[in-house]
Amino acid sequence: MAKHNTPLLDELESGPWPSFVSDIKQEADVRAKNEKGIDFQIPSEACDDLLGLLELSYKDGTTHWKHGGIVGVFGYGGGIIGRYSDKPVEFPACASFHTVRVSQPGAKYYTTEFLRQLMDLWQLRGSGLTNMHGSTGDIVLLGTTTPQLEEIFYTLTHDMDQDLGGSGSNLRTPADCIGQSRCEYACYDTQELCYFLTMMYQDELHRPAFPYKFKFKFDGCPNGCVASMARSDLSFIGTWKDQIGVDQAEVALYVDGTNPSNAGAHKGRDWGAFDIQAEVVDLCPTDCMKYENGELKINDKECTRCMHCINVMPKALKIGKQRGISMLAGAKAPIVDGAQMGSLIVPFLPIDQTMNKQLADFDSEEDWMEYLEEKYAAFVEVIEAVWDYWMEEGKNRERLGELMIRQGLQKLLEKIGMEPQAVHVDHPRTNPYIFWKEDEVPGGWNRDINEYRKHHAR
Amino acid sequence: MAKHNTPLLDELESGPWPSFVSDIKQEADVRAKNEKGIDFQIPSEACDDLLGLLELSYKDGTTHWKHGGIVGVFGYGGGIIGRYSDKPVEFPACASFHTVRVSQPGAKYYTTEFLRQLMDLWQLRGSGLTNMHGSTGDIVLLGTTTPQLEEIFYTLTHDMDQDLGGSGSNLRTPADCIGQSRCEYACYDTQELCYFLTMMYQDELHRPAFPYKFKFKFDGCPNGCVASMARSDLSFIGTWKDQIGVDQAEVALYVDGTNPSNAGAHKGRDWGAFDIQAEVVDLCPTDCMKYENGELKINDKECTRCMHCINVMPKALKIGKQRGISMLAGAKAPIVDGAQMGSLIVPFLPIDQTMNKQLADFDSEEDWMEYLEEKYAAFVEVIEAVWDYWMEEGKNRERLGELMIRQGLQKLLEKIGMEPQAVHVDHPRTNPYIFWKEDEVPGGWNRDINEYRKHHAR
Amino acid sequence: MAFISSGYDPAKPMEGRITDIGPKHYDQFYPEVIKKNKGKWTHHEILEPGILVHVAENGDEVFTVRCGGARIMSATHIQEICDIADKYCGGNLRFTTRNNIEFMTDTKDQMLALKADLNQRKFPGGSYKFPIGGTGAGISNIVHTQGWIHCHTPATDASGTVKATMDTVFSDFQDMRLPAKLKISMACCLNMCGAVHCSDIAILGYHRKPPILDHEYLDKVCEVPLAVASCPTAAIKPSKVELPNGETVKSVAVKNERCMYCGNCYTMCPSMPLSDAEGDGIVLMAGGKVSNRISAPKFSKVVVAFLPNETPRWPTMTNTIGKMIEEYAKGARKYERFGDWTDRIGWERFFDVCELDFTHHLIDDFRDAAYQSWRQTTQFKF
Amino acid sequence: MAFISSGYDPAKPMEGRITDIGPKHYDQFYPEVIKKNKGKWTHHEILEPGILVHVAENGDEVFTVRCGGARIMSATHIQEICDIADKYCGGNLRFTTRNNIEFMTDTKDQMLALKADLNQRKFPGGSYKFPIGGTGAGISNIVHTQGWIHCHTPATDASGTVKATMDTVFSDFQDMRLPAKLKISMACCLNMCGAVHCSDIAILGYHRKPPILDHEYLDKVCEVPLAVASCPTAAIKPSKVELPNGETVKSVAVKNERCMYCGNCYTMCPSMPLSDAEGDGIVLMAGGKVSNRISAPKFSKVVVAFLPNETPRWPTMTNTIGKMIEEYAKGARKYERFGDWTDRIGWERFFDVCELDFTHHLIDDFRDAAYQSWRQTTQFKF
Ligand code: SRM
Ligand code: SRM
Ligand code: SRM
Ligand code: SRM
Ligand code: SF4
Ligand code: SF4
Ligand code: SF4
Ligand code: SF4
Ligand code: SF4
Ligand code: SF4
Ligand code: SF4
Ligand code: SF4
Repeated sequence: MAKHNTPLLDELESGPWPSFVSDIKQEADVRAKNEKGIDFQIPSEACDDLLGLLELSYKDGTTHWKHGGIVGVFGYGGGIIGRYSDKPVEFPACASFHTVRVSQPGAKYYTTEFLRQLMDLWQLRGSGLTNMHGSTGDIVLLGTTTPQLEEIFYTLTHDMDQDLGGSGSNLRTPADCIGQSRCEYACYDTQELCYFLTMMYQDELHRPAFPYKFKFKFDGCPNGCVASMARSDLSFIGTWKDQIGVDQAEVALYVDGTNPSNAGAHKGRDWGAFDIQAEVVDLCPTDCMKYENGELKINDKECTRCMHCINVMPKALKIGKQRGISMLAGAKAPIVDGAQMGSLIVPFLPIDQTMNKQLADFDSEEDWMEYLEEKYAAFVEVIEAVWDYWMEEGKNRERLGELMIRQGLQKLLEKIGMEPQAVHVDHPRTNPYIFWKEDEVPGGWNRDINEYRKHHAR
Repeated sequence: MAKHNTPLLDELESGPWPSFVSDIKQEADVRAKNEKGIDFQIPSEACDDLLGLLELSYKDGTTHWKHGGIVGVFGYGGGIIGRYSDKPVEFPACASFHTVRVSQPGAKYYTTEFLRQLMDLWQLRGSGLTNMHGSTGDIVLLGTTTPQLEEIFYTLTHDMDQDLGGSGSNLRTPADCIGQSRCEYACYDTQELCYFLTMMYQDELHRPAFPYKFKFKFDGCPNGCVASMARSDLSFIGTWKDQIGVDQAEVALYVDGTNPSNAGAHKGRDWGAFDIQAEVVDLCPTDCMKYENGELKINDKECTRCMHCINVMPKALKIGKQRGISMLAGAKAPIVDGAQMGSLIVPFLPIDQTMNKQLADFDSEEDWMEYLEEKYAAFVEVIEAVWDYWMEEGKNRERLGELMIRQGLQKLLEKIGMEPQAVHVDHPRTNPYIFWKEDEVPGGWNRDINEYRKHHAR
Repeated sequence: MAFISSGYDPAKPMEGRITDIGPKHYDQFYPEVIKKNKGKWTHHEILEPGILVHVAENGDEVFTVRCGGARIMSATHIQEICDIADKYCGGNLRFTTRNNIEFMTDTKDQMLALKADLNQRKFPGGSYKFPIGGTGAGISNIVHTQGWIHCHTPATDASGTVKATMDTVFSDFQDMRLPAKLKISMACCLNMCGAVHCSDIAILGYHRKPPILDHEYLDKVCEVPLAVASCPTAAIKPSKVELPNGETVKSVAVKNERCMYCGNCYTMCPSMPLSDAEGDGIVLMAGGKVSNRISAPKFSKVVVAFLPNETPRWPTMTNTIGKMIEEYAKGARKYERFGDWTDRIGWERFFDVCELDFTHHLIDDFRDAAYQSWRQTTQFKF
Repeated sequence: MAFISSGYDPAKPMEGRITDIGPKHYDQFYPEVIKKNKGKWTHHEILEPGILVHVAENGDEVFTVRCGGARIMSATHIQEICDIADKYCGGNLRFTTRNNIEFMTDTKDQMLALKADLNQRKFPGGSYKFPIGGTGAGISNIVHTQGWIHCHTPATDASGTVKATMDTVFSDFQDMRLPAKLKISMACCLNMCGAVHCSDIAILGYHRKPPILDHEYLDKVCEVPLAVASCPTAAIKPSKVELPNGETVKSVAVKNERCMYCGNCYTMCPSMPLSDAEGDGIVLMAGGKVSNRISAPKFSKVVVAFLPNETPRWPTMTNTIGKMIEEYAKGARKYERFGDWTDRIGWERFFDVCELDFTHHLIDDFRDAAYQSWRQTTQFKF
């Protein structure tokens, strides 16, 4: 029997989509029955009380959580979100209900072994509830008490070789798309770069030294499956500089209907026979393709690598071979100055296609990291220049994007040593309110009024 | 012999485009010779000295005109721009060189009689130099002295039945495109409406009562030949609500090349045979046309009346019959907050197609004006509501457009009693920073902290 | 309950402390077929909704079965996932960037067995535990946030609105009939942890009342200058307030008309709560995207200014979302994302066909840039 | 010179005073054929560059010959225009919104005679008095402003830059080989009386030095608060200044790095002049339009941040303009306006083909809205 009556929540048990209410009840039940005989380190009724508290919110239409207090593990400035309820008497088992952010692995691949270990820990020391995953990417362990924090951290680091993720004015846990591990569109190894930078900047991730939060995300190509352009202060998006590879024989198989368009993504409706002119050539945003006499021609010079044609005909068209990354900066949610997408700051940084060694090729992770430092030196340089600038000029709680708006994109470009180029803008400025630097203007700015008046009477 | 050596300016006498230097020299010469025996009321060497002063600017790269003093005619707050040179000793004949703005007639049609009379006056009392016309639209008489101002005004009003134009924080002289007088695209009588409002608001035009300048411009159709969308606080642009008239026989004559595309506007190059699909159907911004089996079909519901197809085939396609005006507000140059285009505030105000009486149909101009007041009552209402709002809320030197940005388009719409519609925006807001009015929110805004704390412990 | 030590000694926190070791290396977590073929995939096909096959240069195949996840997952549920992965997938699995679970196997037969197994697992309430779908031109899982289950600033619940919406669009989770992918996101307050600012359809929790001021405590728990500085519209001023007991305290005053209820002050100062049953509710946004395919990424636009919190199933909200999706399905062209469709037909037509009211709230009036969203052309549709 | 009275009596300014009578009624000025057919025109044709025929419902025709005008026109020149209009056009004429002169006649023969007459009228320096052209897909007259001939804030001359440019593009004034109309405007300072903010190509006078402060006089001739308030970037502060003579006066201080030389302070206060031979010069803008045809009106964009004032003929400026026009003529499609062309090929390609340098000055950094001009996509051309 459930501890609290939850008639409103119960209505969320029906319908086909997995019911979080059913799932929480399941965990409440497991805790109540405790068939495994766990010596729960936080109240066993945590899930029950959480449901009760949530039911109250469904009834009175407001949240019952208070501001997080400052809790955490020794020496870290992030990774834990403190949380207390404003109904501690009524729902004591979830009166304090902190979350632990656990740094997720690349592309969120897991072994069941790891997950089971983690869940055992969490049933022992927490509510048994999680978010798989938080929007930033972390494994979010939802609901524990302050005394458990160090214990959890200890077990994670000692027994599972696993660290916490980010929160606070830190680097947040970087996240990547599945990339080369299972995607033919990936222009670089998102897992490798994401992991390398995560390891490289462990200090920045755990100890707040920034004006505010900072996020990295890694998309293997412009399709943007980890939405880096929308959600990361620095986004790394794979692209290429040479030609799209065209296999005319496969093109023909699309044209004759053998290959399904867009790898079958549109199978749910009869859109009629595939029309390469209408579906590919005419939709190319740069109008740089031609289909003539059974041959598809691409004027790659004008192609902006939008991925459309490749997405439609993945068997026939292939990303280029001279690969690298476009870096965009400043994406963020709307608080406080309005939302931002990432703005292009580094159009293309090549990735050395000959540097393909994997961790397994090295004696130690340190050696491998050294190798990667060389491989990704150019990226590190940009990142650190961005940070230096932001830490110097950014106000408290000012995201990089807001600083960019306040001081201008050109300021950031200057600081990272990037020559301004037309590709940095959608279009040049429409207002002529140009700031010149004094040394760009012959004669400087300090002029003598008396000299001026010699030629211009008052 | 010219009074001053002007080697730099002399270089602007060659080349095919009419040389203003040659023309000023011509006038200088006329004044020097004075074959008509005019008793010049300002120094006869005005044009010479102007050339000398200008040559100096060409040499030293700066202007030699000072801030205008406050000069004008009695009772008017505009129409004259005072101007003094900062080289009065060297170039005494143009030491003071005020301009007189004369209200231009509709669409700038003239009789030679009027122009000659005006030029006689100006040779007598001014430099003999003009701008035909100023960028707002006025006849600009360039260069006279303070004592002449009242004299000029007297002659204009008494002998020529002609008033001054605007300057200062006034309504500026309204301007119109040629419209129905010679253009088949005109959706309303631009001259009539322009004249009517000019006469209606003579007081506003001559006596500063506004926070800053205010401009009206009248385009007969969306082609925008008087650029009202870019240059007027309120722009009036003709449009229609029903269907584009299609004459299929004429369409055929375009298709077979008999009628020149775009009325011959592209005759200077061989663009190949006319291709109705590529040149009309495919370029329609709403994709609402079809050309099939020799017939052109328009889905008028989706047409946004951009004029393209009509411009290309003026013999075949005609503006609709249910005509009216779109009003846009806020256009201005960049000082201080950046340039603005007009923003749509009144999508469509119909013009009664049965009210066609002309001045000649009435006994007096007053009767006609009364008739027009009825015809254009809805416009007057909008204009005055806009002004009331601007005069109430506008800061000193704040253009309407700037006020709109400061307080939001919806505020202006509210003040003119216009229901907000999706057509008022290009797209709805991207930020959710919505201001609610207190009375829209049940329970109001004033809440009791103690009541709140009953349900939410601190 | 007895305290069990992990080994940690509170008296000597630094002893044997391990820090800065980061996440586990991905290599340890790749399934075999992935490890072997990484970087060598040549193409893929979506066999049916939720089931993909990727083919490598050497002919190797990996079959992926994607299942919806509620994101709130219990340990018990995750243990069940592990059981499945052990049985069919050699003990590996992954989660997608939209919180779906992906089970991978390298043979078609395993995939078919897996599929059959997944389809029959249900919660007692009747919902699927592992619905298969979320691929191609359909609707995938909703990226979302904490809501009433864990956060202090939400204006609505996250998990509930998501469950109600996913139930409504469930057939499109298991189908691929739409013109293009349709991505839904949810965020329970303006902080937008769900990054709803660029989704095809976005559900956003929104307050509509200025903060309540807990004067008695404000200066004790907050730094007044920080609270003042936090306000993007400069609605907050420092002020002295006389309490009912006659004591005068330092506090703040809020100019209510300048407030747009962003809650940033509350984030800085717990004595300025905003939430209110009547004030709080839902804003719907639409037309955003993130991919660079054909068109550039776009922001979502506000299409419904407010819907009340109709717990537990938000029917007006789900109906509105359903209607928008139907109209999109009907009106858009193949490959056309939601926002590309609205841009093509014009937003006035969008409001028309979706039978949505356009109100003053939807006109941007936030700062200078607002101007760029107004209509600066005579082109519009009646 | 003896003072000649108009009849005005300075002692009694109100006596017989006539005010508020406005402009003359247009009816009085219409040519006969216009008056008769107003509102009844059915179509028109551009017969050749500068020559139009409009046809009325009843078959009436009006032939228009459009001639370039320098806009600065002397009374003598206007009298010559009147002579021509009397001879060929029944004493009527008009000016266009771009300061061209339009002579109208209702027969083709008159039109031909008129054309021959106009073509042979030249100034002694060799320039045409009445060049025929400016229609259709060509270049018309330049809308412009006062410059050094009459204004106190210009950073360049107007008439001179216009003459030099029109000489350069003259063949396109008399031809219609371009993809669409190409409109050039000129304004001699940021006030932009020429409304260059939405022209296909725009010439703009621009200062590059902050104001010089005439401390000794400033407080006497200006209102310090007005000067302070005038600055859009808040670069001006009130300040006390010690003059060389030891006297302390109220004045202002300017934070030079915050100044973008708009001259708005100088408009409010004559003791803050900006102009400087080395600082002043030309900004070139491009890609704007006003018509609603196909695409919405667009703002011009800054494409060249600065060119010095190379008097008297600004060769670098005219060459740059010439090059842009050639590339446009080569690259654009029929009916495609300049800005539609640049938007289609991408601005990076525009800078390429026009061989223009892109510099930091061209990136918008004015207020929040600047952000919207940056590139928020991975789509770009190498
Ligand atoms: C598994 C996942 C990556 C991951 O690391 O987890 C993924 C995987 C694939 N994406 Fe994606 N995308 C994934 C999230 C995204 C996102 C991010 C998001 O959903 O928040 C986006 C950007 C969304 C946006 O624009 O708003 C995204 C935009 C695309 C696109 C561009 C679609 C478009 O029309 O704009 C493609 C190309 C396509 O569909 O052909 C694409 C294509 C693909 C392909 C076909 C790539 C490949 O060859 O394997 C994968 C299967 C597609 C499918 O599900 O139909 N993927 N994809 C993510 C699955 C999320 C889910 O569970 O639903
Ligand atoms: C847990 C999580 C939501 C979720 O349910 O998944 C979350 C939860 C919170 N976010 Fe977030 N954010 C989470 C991802 C995001 C994202 C998405 C992302 O990272 O991709 C964003 C938008 C992207 C961005 O960074 O702009 C996001 C934008 C914010 C903001 C607004 C920041 C801004 O500059 O606009 C705040 C406000 C703040 O920092 O004070 C915020 C603040 C918060 C706080 C800490 C609110 C607070 O002050 O206490 C929330 C704690 C909730 C709780 O009780 O657990 N959270 N937050 C996400 C982190 C989980 C993880 O580590 O994986
Ligand atoms: C005479 C004049 C109106 C007046 O009241 O004086 C006028 C007259 C005509 N305009 Fe215009 N336009 C006139 C200034 C304009 C302007 C304003 C300006 O130049 O500053 C514009 C907006 C410019 C812009 O968008 O930047 C303008 C944009 C058009 C368009 C749209 C062109 C486009 O491709 O965007 C058309 C339609 C067309 O050309 O087919 C048009 C069409 C016409 C037509 C064909 C209308 C007609 O049926 O009579 C007239 C002859 C066109 C020609 O010259 O090729 N008129 N026209 C103006 C001549 C100025 C001059 O001397 O050059
Ligand atoms: C004469 C004229 C330029 C010309 O050569 O044609 C002109 C000349 C001046 N304008 Fe203008 N403006 C003229 C049309 C314009 C236009 C175009 C229009 O009206 O279509 C604009 C842009 C549209 C607009 O109103 O925004 C224009 C925007 C300005 C501004 C900037 C206003 C703004 O809000 O951005 C100023 C600055 C000011 O008001 O202090 C200005 C100020 C001035 C002053 C009064 C400068 C001053 O403070 O002394 C100039 C006097 C020059 C002189 O010595 O004669 N003038 N001015 C135009 C008026 C002639 C006429 O009446 O026909
Ligand atoms: S972003 Fe590109 S590389 Fe990464 S998973 Fe998506 S399609 Fe593949
Ligand atoms: S990737 Fe995009 S831009 Fe390039 S050819 Fe394909 S569709 Fe065109
Ligand atoms: S704006 Fe329209 S009506 Fe007026 S002249 Fe131009 S084309 Fe004709
Ligand atoms: S006026 Fe424009 S929108 Fe309308 S049918 Fe013609 S081309 Fe299309
Ligand atoms: S969106 Fe707001 S309420 Fe929801 S989790 Fe994030 S901070 Fe909390
Ligand atoms: S809710 Fe936002 S706008 Fe309102 S007072 Fe607080 S910070 Fe300011
Ligand atoms: S643009 Fe500037 S300098 Fe030129 S006339 Fe106008 S105010 Fe004077
Ligand atoms: S020129 Fe403009 S920016 Fe510079 S101080 Fe003066 S008003 Fe300010």
